[in-house]
Amino acid sequence: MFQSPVRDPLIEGSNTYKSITSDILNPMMNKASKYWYMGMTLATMAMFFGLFMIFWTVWQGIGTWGENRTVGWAFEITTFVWWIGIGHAGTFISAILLLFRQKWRNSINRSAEAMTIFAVICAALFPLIHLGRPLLTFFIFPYPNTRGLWVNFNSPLVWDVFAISTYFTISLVFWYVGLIPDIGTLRDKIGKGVKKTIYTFLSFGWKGSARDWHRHEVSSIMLAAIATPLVLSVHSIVSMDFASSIVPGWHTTIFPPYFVAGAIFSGFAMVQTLLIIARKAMGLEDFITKSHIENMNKILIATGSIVALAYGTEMFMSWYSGNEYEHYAFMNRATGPYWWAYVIMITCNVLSSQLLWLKKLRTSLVFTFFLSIVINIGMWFERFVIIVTSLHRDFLTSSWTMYKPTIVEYGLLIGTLGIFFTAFLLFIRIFPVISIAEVKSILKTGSRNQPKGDSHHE
Amino acid sequence: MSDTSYITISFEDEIPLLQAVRKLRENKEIIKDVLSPFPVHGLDEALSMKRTRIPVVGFIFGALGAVLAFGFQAWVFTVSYPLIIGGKPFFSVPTFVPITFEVTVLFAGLSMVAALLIRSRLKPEITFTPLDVRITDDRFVILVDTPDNDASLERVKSILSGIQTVEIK
Amino acid sequence: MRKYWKDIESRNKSNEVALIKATAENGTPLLDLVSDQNMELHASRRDFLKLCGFSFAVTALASCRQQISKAVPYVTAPPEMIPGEALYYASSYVNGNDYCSIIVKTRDGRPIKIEGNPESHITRGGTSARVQASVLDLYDGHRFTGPLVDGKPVSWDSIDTDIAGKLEKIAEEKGTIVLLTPTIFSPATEAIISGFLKKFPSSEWVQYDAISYSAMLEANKISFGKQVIPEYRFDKADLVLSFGADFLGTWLSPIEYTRQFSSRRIPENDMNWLIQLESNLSLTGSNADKRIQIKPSQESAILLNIYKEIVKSVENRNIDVPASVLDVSKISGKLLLSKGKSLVVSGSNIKQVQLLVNEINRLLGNIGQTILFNSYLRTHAGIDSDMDKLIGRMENGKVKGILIWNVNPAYNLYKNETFVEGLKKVGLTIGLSGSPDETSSLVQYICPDNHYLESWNDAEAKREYFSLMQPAISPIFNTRQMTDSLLKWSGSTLLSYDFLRAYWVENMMKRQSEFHDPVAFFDHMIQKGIFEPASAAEKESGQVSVPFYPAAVNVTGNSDKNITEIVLYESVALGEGRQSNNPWLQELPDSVTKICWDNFASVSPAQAKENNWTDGDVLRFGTIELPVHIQPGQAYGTIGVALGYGRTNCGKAGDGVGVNVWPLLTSENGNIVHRTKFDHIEKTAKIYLFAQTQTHHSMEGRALVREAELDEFKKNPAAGNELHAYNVEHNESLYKMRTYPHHHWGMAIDLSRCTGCATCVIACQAENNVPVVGKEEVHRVHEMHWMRIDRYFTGDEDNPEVVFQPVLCQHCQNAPCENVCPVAATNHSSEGLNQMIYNRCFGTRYCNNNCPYKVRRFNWFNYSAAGTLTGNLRDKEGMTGDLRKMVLNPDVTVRAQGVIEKCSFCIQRIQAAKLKAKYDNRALYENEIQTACSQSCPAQAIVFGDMNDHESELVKLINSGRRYNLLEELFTMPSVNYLTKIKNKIL
Amino acid sequence: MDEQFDFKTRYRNILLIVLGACFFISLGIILIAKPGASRIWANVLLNNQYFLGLSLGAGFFLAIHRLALSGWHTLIQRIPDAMTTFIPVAFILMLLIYFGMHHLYIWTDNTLADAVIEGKKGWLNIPFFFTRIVLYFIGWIAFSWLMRQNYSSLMTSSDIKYYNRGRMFAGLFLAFYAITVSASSWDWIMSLDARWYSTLFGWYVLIGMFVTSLAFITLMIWFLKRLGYLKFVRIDHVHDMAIYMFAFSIFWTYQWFAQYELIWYGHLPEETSYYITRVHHFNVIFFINLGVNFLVPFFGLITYNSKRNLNWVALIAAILLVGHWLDYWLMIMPAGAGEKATIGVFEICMTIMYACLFLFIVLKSLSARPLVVKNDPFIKESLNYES
Repeated sequence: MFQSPVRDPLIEGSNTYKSITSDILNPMMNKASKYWYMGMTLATMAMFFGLFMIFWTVWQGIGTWGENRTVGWAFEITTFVWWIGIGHAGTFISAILLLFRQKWRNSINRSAEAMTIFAVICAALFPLIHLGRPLLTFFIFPYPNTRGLWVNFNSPLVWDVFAISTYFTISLVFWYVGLIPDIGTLRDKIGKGVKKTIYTFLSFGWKGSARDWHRHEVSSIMLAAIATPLVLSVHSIVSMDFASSIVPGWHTTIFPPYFVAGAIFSGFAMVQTLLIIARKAMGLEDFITKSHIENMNKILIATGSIVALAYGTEMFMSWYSGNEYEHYAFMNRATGPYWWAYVIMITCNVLSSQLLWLKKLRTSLVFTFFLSIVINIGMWFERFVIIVTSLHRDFLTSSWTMYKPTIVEYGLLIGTLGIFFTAFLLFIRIFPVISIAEVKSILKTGSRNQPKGDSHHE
Repeated sequence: MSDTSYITISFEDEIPLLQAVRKLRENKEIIKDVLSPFPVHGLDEALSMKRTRIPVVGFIFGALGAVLAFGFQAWVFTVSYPLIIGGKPFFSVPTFVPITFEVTVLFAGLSMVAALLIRSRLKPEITFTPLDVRITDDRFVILVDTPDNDASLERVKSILSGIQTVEIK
Repeated sequence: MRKYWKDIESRNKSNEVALIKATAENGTPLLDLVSDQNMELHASRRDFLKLCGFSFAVTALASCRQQISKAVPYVTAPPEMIPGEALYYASSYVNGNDYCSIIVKTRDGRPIKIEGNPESHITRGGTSARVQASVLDLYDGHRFTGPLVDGKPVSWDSIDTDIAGKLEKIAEEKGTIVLLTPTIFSPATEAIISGFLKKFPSSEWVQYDAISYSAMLEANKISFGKQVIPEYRFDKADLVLSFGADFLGTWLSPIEYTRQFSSRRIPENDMNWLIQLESNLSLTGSNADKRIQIKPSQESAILLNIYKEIVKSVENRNIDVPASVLDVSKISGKLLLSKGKSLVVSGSNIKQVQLLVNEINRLLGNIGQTILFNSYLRTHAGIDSDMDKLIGRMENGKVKGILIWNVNPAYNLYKNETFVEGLKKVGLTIGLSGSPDETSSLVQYICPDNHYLESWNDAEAKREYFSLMQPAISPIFNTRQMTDSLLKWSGSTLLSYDFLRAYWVENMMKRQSEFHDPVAFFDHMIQKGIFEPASAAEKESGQVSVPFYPAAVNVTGNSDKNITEIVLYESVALGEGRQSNNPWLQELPDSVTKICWDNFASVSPAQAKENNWTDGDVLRFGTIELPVHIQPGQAYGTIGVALGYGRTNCGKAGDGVGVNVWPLLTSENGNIVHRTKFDHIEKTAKIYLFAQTQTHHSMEGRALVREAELDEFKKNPAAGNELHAYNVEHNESLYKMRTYPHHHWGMAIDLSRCTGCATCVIACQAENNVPVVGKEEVHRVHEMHWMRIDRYFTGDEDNPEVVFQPVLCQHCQNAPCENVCPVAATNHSSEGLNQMIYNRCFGTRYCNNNCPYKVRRFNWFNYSAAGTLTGNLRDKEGMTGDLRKMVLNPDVTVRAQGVIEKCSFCIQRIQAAKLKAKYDNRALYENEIQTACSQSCPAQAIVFGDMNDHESELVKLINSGRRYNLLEELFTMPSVNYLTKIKNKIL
Repeated sequence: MDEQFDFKTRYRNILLIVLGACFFISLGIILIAKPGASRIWANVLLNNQYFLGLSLGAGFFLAIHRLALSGWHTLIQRIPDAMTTFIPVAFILMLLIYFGMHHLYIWTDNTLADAVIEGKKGWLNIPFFFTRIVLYFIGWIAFSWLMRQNYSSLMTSSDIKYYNRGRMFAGLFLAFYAITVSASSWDWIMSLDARWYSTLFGWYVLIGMFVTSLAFITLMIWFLKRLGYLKFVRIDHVHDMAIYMFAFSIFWTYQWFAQYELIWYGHLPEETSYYITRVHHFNVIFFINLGVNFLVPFFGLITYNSKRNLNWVALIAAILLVGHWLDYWLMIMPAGAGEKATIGVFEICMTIMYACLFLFIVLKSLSARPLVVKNDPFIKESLNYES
């Protein structure tokens, strides 16, 4: 359908259906570069370091962390929320942008969804290992038992379990359904051998019939339609892990939408980080164009500004409320012993993202890459500030204390990064990072060498 | 492909494909199926395809999920094992909402995907022999359902004369 | 039927069975639990066996020897033991100079808890942290397990013959034999000792108190002709003026005084006034209405000036005295206003000071009113100079033999080196103490004494106030009561029990008319535990010797800045260090500093700023190095250091904790004074980390502890508590609130009465099996106490006021913790209790985050050996050792690693009482249920009860205008209520 | 292509007559029935907020579509464009509140000794209150004016630079709007319950506002098409409006729930006070509000076909307009008019009065220029738009 010439092209260079296929399937067809192997080694090393720390925590107890009487959650939940947040961009891109018919999403949604899945896996680790008795995790599920016990449906943590598992399942299914036609392509492109059999198996016998395409499209749209509120709900529920408490600095009604915005903010930052590397390393400049990066930067400004607005609102309300605990909690954030964390948070999230108003920076890959990392650091600190500074000085001054992380906690963060990148590196070698079919579907309308569209409505 | 009971018409591009489809249907040819590497825009209308009822399935199962989830929570808290928790009422609706919502979405989502796979007969298979390996790359194919004889082949050819096809057989 | 061992474990078990069978003669029901045929019937018992392991057998053995059946259980009759049901024995706690009349709770033959004996008119059911913790000393694996000669185990017979022979020999040679003990205030023991002295004419008896009051004794001899310490009646004094006497913490008889004092801290009745002049911020000082910081050297000058004023007005006689730094007119004015109803005390061990104090009291007519001599205190009789003399004679070889019992001069004598030297010159050295210490490691013969819970004895802490000590368990180890040894060596055939019984029948029976049959009498006495013949209330003569003018009082009130005065004090928990190997006491945070597992140099903020010392900097005084703790309220130019630390041979927990500062003590004309001077203190480069449980000391203007002054309170009972009304008005609920129709357990804590002595903390720990985590863990803010005393400083940093607030689980009706637990491991009972189901908890710690009171405790590591995983036990203090484990309360679950725990309002006691009431088919009596904390409190500041019982004391307190809830604006509706602290400002 | 709406005198007269009638009825009620000052002023405030919200929401609609380079809405953008012309009128109406301050806001009462309210004096005091009002309106009027000017220049010239400049204005409007709508809702509505606070409140109002505007735009499309205008607007455009109403009604519910649930859960008196009044005394309206603004659009617009039926969509839109009026009512009346607040003839008349005024101004400015901005670079996309 018709695209206004005002828009930037979604596909650069002169591409044909054939060239798209071969370009995108390139990594699956050829040997990996030495950079890939280097990356893989690093990632797996980090992963095993983390796995050891997990073992150590489970065996020795949570005491190996810096948490204490007063600060019951710190590093681990910070990292948990951080990962979950990152895991939101994927579905946002696939679902919400699909609903809003943002065609430019078509070449980035695949990798974003993959990222979502890996991020959620990393995140899900933490609620598990932060338990005092991780071997009893199954208590969280409402399974019938001889004592007739169920779980406490009043607890946000139970909502969390439902939310995250649902989110993971739906994202996975969504991602895979999208993959099927491309796996089909892969199946038909690849030579004989085990690989072929595997891809055949995974392709579910896709043949590209018009009816299948119709159902495929409709169900994708519908999945998008339900995934959209799902994204909102998941991080809202995560935010309620804090907001439904009565801890000053945690209990505030703005948390659900504010956390969602923050999640998308950090998620997009992570997508930027990955894609800017990927397009260079895998030579996909044609499909992941500057304007893709710019569009995502615009979303970064938007969400970044929402987050900033939320910071401001919270600050103002802490004063306006006339509640001494609220007021102190926020004063303590900015001026207390953890002021530095607050400064990092403000600089990285609010100030840096506002720079994107300048088109020059918005379209600079180097800057964007740098910024995306800064933002992810900032968002990690946002959660740290929220969690630690609120807990370490709450109601009874007698219980006030400080929190200091231990090597074990750092290890867990590094470990999940390892898991994440290991998974992502494997993914780009096994599946097409860009949805071939969807890119083809916008070749006509979205690329420079645009033939006359048949506008059959006139 | 001589044993096939239908004629296959292949194209390089979707525009002639659409023209061909319209033409064939004007001429009352029965189009068995159209195969393409990506969803061709406007093909649904051209084939005047009925809109799938997958969303309905999703709605029904979603509703089911909602009822189950809410019902279960309410039953647990009021009938099965009521516990005094934080002085809150046993039947505390606001706290039932999140889980109800999640289960609804889960049911709806999975049911729709299941429906898709079943209706389109998509399932893991060890072997698959495509009509033409290029269909998943850059080849568009129309399958016309006719007795396989030269007469009908000629008829189709004549219908599609002037439309840029790759091959008709 | 023949049994085959399956594995080592079952083999051991059958050993236990065998062992216990061996003592089956008296066939106590206990045996059924473990005999094979009943194993199945008593599955739970069998598990309990597993828990305790082999040593259970030992203890079980001990607990059912024949001897115990002579002990008569308190109240519960008939006396045989019912498995799984507690037995209570009345007894007395005597440790050095500490005394308390107690009731011992035993389960299955194991003493597991000490309660105060309400019958006693001295302690009146109160206890102290030390008393509460003493039960743990019983299970101290470091105790002597049997007689030793030169460190080698021998049999009692051989050691007896050996020693007896040697003693005879010395006696023949007219050589001196010295019996060195602390003050002995047990009539029976005194009799036994005199018997021993008779047997060996050349022998003599020296009483040595590490913390002595000899100056006071001597002064009283001069002033009143009686070398005794009078009975002080703080409850009769409207005005108490105390010079560094920490009578609520450590001075003389703190339990008694706390009870007396707090009985005058009820603003509804007439309150007393307490003025404290001191250098260290002591427990008493922190409860004072007016606290004035002075250097020790200024004390005498101030006293003289007060004396001057009083003489002027009483005898209108002018005397000139050196000027004092302090204007005393107000104080003396107040004193004169409350003649005969005031009390002046001083903690000083300088004779002249005590003379002055006596004189002031005399002039104020307090003698016979607040200071009584008939029922004088017998717990402190040691005279320091005696010890000096003894050492002298030891050094020049006069002393041939020495028997040392329960004193540790090699550690806590200020010139311990000389003592050790002297000891080398003594031929026969016999140690009678129950557990190794710095002294007993130097002697040749060790004849270990029983723990007091294993002993028969009596005590007369105050004249005519007798109490009995009976064993609640017979000796766990092969030890023998010290009096048994003495009897044996003095050729008597009697055992202490027989002697004691005979003694009482002979001396006590005639002093009562109720019983005429000796057996009935003695049984009754043991049941009651105390005997206070009517003559105690005999009229007070108040006769005083000639008035005198205290001439030579040295007043070296130096104001030299460089000279810093070191003030050495006893810590409330550890005192002179007798119980240093008690992990409970070591981990008990000091009420004022909140530091545990250490002593330190507490310096005033001003001085710290001057020398830029910060918390943890290590200072060097001569040879001793101590870390700095900046203590608001420490008098400028003084440094406070606690005695009783730096033990080197007391056991795993206590060795090497803190620094030994006894050598800093000095002697001033024969009396050991607890102070010294340093003109040069240097700061080392070292930094030291404290285990401190509270690091923020201000309330930041939050209405946590609500205070008012007495006059305000008189005008308006809700003074200082205005917020309460506001909150009650605004606390509206969005949904229907729950009600608890049957019982609704609640508590009231009167902040005016609470002195912050922290007895409740240990009581709770003992009752509820609260683990000990050790210094490192406390430093990492991982302490586990269910009950804590929050301490806040108000006012200015240099001279702050102090408020204490005991905080435990508030059992909120709208408990934030319950909402957020994903597995409903914490929820509410139908009786309004906030319950914690340990085996359902999997440790998300969300409840703790959401608890505004931060009273929940998480098992960060495997502290209790109850975890599922193995090889990860964190038990530095050996609390999970087989013997230490004996102290566990079987009614309370031992919590596993990774589980949250917290105060349960002693639900095990609630259930037990309800069950009993049900058996007797009656309603609960009022105050039938006591939580560990409320029962132990010597100040009676904590009241537990049923909020639905409108007659109850609790409800009366709740209805008072002083009542408020902690953080009530959060609408958590706690079941724990606080009553505002009312201070009586006068100056 | 360049069709123009003709604001016939007949319509003008109808509107003016109804307006007048309602005015006199309300006046009569005030004089005879004496509803009480606080109720009168609360009504003024309610309608100010409601109709100002309509026009601000319209501005928001334009701004986001501009920024997102959206094409489909190009054909209908004149409607929201016209709606923004009401803002200056709303300014004057809002200044009227000055005379009702003491009847509405308890914090204006200096005699009452309440520590919490005392603490807010720095923000809640009449001079600063009106300074803020002026600032808000200056911004809103200025930016919406700029956007409107930009359209008219797009009418005349096809130079793309105008379009891009328009995007800049949109950005400015959006930024200013996001902050000021929150702030103004704290000032005008939240401070009615002077002790109460909720950080989400501003965003909650913002979304409600947007849904209202969407509904009104939809209704206008229906209205204009019935009069035979907007020939090029096809069902696909309606479909998108329907999706919008559907989606944002759900989003509104989400915010409603987030605020209610967290306050219900935390159960802190200072927060629950707001809901206690509403749940305990205005129970019925409380749940009707939720039903009308969530259940109706949710089930009414969930199916594919229901979204593609203009009349049906218009009906839902109408219901939503009422629904969000109720929502504002719940926010304002219980605090403004006290516990005896009701919905009587007076309320209805006042609202109709405002409605006529609003319509009059909107239609007038709609008739001022062609209904289609023909030089909009996206016009072609919008013409060919299919959802």
